[in-house]
Order: sequence, then structure tokens, then C-alpha cells
Amino acid sequence: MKSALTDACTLKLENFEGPFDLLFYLIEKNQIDIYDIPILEITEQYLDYLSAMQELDLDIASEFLVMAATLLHIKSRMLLPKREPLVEEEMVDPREELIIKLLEYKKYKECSKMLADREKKWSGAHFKLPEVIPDIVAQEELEVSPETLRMCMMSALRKYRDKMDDVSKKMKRILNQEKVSLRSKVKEILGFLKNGVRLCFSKLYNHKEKSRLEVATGFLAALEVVRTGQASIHQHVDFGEIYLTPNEKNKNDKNPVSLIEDE
Amino acid sequence: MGSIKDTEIIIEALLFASGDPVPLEKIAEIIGHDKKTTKVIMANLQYKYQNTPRGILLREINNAYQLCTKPELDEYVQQLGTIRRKQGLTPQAYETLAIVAYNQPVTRAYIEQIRGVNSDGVLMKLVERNLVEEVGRDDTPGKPKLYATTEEFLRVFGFSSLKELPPLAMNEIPEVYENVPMD
Amino acid sequence: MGSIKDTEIIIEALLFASGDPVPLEKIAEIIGHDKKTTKVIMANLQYKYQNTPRGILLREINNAYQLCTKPELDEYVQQLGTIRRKQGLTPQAYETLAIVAYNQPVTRAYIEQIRGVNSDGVLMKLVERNLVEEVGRDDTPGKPKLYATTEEFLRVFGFSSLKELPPLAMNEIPEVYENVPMD
Repeated sequence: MKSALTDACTLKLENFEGPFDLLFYLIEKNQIDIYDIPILEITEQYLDYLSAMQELDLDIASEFLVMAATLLHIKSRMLLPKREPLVEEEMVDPREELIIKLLEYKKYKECSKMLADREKKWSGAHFKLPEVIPDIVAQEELEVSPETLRMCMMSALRKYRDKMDDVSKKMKRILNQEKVSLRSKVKEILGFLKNGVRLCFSKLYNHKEKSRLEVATGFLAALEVVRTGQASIHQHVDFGEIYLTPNEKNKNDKNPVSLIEDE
Repeated sequence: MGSIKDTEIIIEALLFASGDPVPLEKIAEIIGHDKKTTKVIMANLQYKYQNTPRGILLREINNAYQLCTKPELDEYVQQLGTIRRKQGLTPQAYETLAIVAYNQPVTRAYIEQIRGVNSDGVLMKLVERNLVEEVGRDDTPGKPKLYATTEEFLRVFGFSSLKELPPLAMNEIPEVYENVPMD
Repeated sequence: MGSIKDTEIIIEALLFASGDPVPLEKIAEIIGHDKKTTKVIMANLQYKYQNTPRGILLREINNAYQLCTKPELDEYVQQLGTIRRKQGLTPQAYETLAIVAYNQPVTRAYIEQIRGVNSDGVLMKLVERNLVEEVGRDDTPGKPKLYATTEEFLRVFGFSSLKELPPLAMNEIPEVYENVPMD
């Protein structure tokens, strides 16, 4: 279809950036409600433009052709006899998708007017060239954060706790060993006492021959034996010799160590 | 350095000498106040520049401050004959810029989906003019480049930050926005 | 263009945009007054710049005019050129500093007890950097030196007092803190 349109608008043709742009031009020119586009008219006009472009030997970008196909498709769907919608099936306006896209495009098209206005205004604001200020490298400034400080404290305390846990484990191990050795010392002492002899502590556990730990354990063992009433202990002068004397009634006790807990 | 007045004097000297935008932190450091206080001082100063008979105004761009002549005095400043004027943008460029500005970071595919037309050339022009820049790659198949607006964009269009972009007419078609795939 | 006020506004914009000196004739031409009147306007303006709290002043050089920052503000302007090198603390330094900060005053032995390693070097570094200082001697055998944080410490961390130290989550590790011997 040839029309005045073809001639009047040829100049503008190459200015259309894309199919949406062209559609918008048509919608505005015809004062069409975007929500109710008369698809027959618009498709016709759109195709007119395309053929005008062809006549002018303009390269028609593929996007324009895709839109033409879309418009024709919508048109054919609009022309189909309306049938009763099936239950559960919504009647979808074939134009809906196009309208949505057009509206989305419209937002930015309007926005570009705003941008152009602002640019025009602010291009009138002039800046001053910087003055020459020599660079001086100042002392190093520390970059620190309170939170990191807190984290460091927490982790130091955590590490410390783990270390202490470790130490107390070691202590426990030592104490366990001690227990075993205390048991054996008690046995040892009772072994001697069985013979009904008075024991001289320094003969049994002399710190010159035995380790300090052993002497101490030996002393504990001696106290243990006294506590259980199997022997009595005497020391005649301060720092003098310590004697252990077996008590008669327990002389032959078979199981004297029972008072020390088993593990 | 005592009063606010003295502080304002120092700030004016700083901004004048710098010419370029001076970051808030730098101003705070020099005037010896924390950033929060400095921000209040700057807002006050901005108001003063606006509301006294001055030929210059104080602009905020991305938390930095810069003095410039009032745009409405352009006709006089032009007469100095030393000012180069930059070329305006094409309609395509504004449109594309608007899509980037409101949706950043965006892929080229996203822009093209909205514009309905190939946007490679126009996008490259915007990058050339330093209004748009690549800011990384999307985490979708093909790892397409992502674009966002630059500080120059804020300067050219007189925004102090992206928050100042006027809202788009969203309420008209609320459901659409969700329907547009992110690339 | 009407009032003197408007004229002054234009002149400010002109001189600002130019940066360089603008000849009297040029100003006269742009504001649409003769040279004589313009000279009076400029003298007036010069007086105003001098006598209002401004960071810039209006200089006349050979019948041309230029805005510049007030020379007495130079020390501030120079600071625009200072580049501060940011530096962090090593993890060891942070840890030691934390122990001092949260337990001050402390002896070196105390720090080493918690850290489980010799802390002489790191403590000396902190003293050198003025984050930690000697504050006396402990009243225990050997009279060990006591260390505490400095005012510089408060400054770099942005605390106004030690009360602002972020609280430790004591519930997380309550027993440890109690077990730490106070020396």
C-alpha cells in the first residue's frame, strides 16, 4: 500500500533505532492507547515503513523483520474466531507480551529524556583545573580495627586454654603414675613390716640413692600404712630418723593395699 | 582550628585548590574531624553555597566533593572562549545509558532484550566516553561481561550518587519487571 | 543582567572557571559594563572576599584578576598532596597488643604466659610504634616493668577511652580468663 506516509517519513526512517522505537512512533502518531493497540492498523503501518525502507534500499536490520513476523502472528491470532475458553484456561490477549515489552521499553525511553535534560543543564557547570600540589608521602598510618583486636584476644585466650588443658592432662598422667607407684610402695613397706621388724625410713628411701619423687612417694606410703593402722610411726627428734613399727594385729594381713583405690 | 567557620574556610580552600573531587575521608583527615561530622559540615556548606549569591556551587559525587560554576551561568562562562564543550549523546546512547543506570550491573544481552535491537556499538561508545565501564562477568553460561555506570556518569548528569536517580514509573506495570530475565 | 549582586555572581563563576587571570577588559565585556565601572566592582568584590570568611581571595595582577586560596591556609592545602601509607599490624603484634589492652597494666611475663612464646621483640616494636608504653614496675620479686596502651593506641583504633574496647565473649571461654594468673 502506497500512501503519503511513505514519502513523508522516508527521511525519518533511518533514525529509528529499532522495532520498538518505530512502533512507539506509530503509537504516538496515531494517539493510540498502548494497552489497547489496534493491531490491524499498526501492523499495516509498520509494514508500510518496512517497504518504504526497502524502496530506499536501506539495510533493514533483522530485528525489524522479526517484529514484522511477530505483528503478523498476533494479527492472525486476533482474527481467529473467538471460541469459548475452556475451563481452567485463561483467555490470553495475544497482544499481551508485546504490550509488556513496549511498556518496559517506554520506561527507559522516557528516562532518556530526563538524562538528556540533566546533561544539558550540567554541561554548563565548569570545573577548575587542579592546582599543582606536590605529593608528600606522610608517615605510615596504621590501619587497624577494634574487632580484629577483640578476635586476637579471644584467640590468644583460646590458645591459652588449650595449652592449660594440655598441662592438666599431663598432670593427670603423672598423678596416675604416682598412684601406681604409691601402691607398690605401700606393698613394699608392708613386705618389710611383715617380718615384725622396726623399719628405718632413711634406709628404705634414701634421697641419695632414690629420686626425690620416690622418696616422697615412699613417705606417703608410710603415712598410708600408719593411717590404715598397720604400723605406727615415731620420730624422736626433729629432722631425725623416722621409724615404722608394725602393729601386732595386722602383721599377717594379706591384702593391705585395698585402701588405695584401683583405677 | 576552632570554629565551624574556620573549618568551612579551610574546606573552601581545599576544594578550590584541588579542582578535582576531594574524597570525604581526605577532608575529614585534614580538618581533623570524623567522617560523620565532616559529612554534616559538608551538607551545611552545600546549603550555604546554594543559598548565598555565589557563582559556584558545591557538588557531591560519590562521597567526594567538588566546586563548580553554577550551570545557569554557562552563557557567561562560555564567553571566556576557553571552554571546550563536549558533544551531546545520541538518543540511542541515552536510552542505553538509562537501561544500564537503572539495572546495573547488566549484560549486553539484557540491554538488547529491552531495546529490541543490537546494542554493541552504542555500548562501546558509552565505554569510550567513560560513562559506562565493564565491572566483571556474570555468573551465567558464557560468562558475559557486566556493565555499570561510572563516576563520570554521575558528574555529567549532575547526580551525587546512584541513589539520586529518579524512580522509574514502576507501578504502571509491576509484574513486568519480574518477567524480564536477568540476561 | 541587573543588580551588582548578579554581576558579582557572574564574575565569581568566570574567575573560577578560568583558573588563570582574566583581564579586566574581558570581564567588562562579559558583564556588559565599561572598564571603569568594572574596576570599581572588582575592588568591591576584592574587599568582600577579604572580609568574609572565605578560603579564597581575589588577586589583581596587572589589570587582570584571579582567584586563589588564601596563603595562610597553605598548610592545609599542602595536605591534599599527602599520601598516607596504610600499614597493618602483624598477627603477633595484634595478639600482644590485645593482651596488653585487655589486661593492662601487664608484665612481659604475663604476656608470654598467655602467648606461650617469647614476646620481647614484639613488645619492643609496639613501644617503638607508641602503641604501648611502660607505666611503672610491678610490686613482685624482680620488680618487672608494667606495660599499658597509649593515647596513640586509642587514636588509631578510634576509641575515646579504654571502656570502648569491644567486650570479649566471656561466656565462650569463661574459665580460662579466671585461670590466667595475674602474673
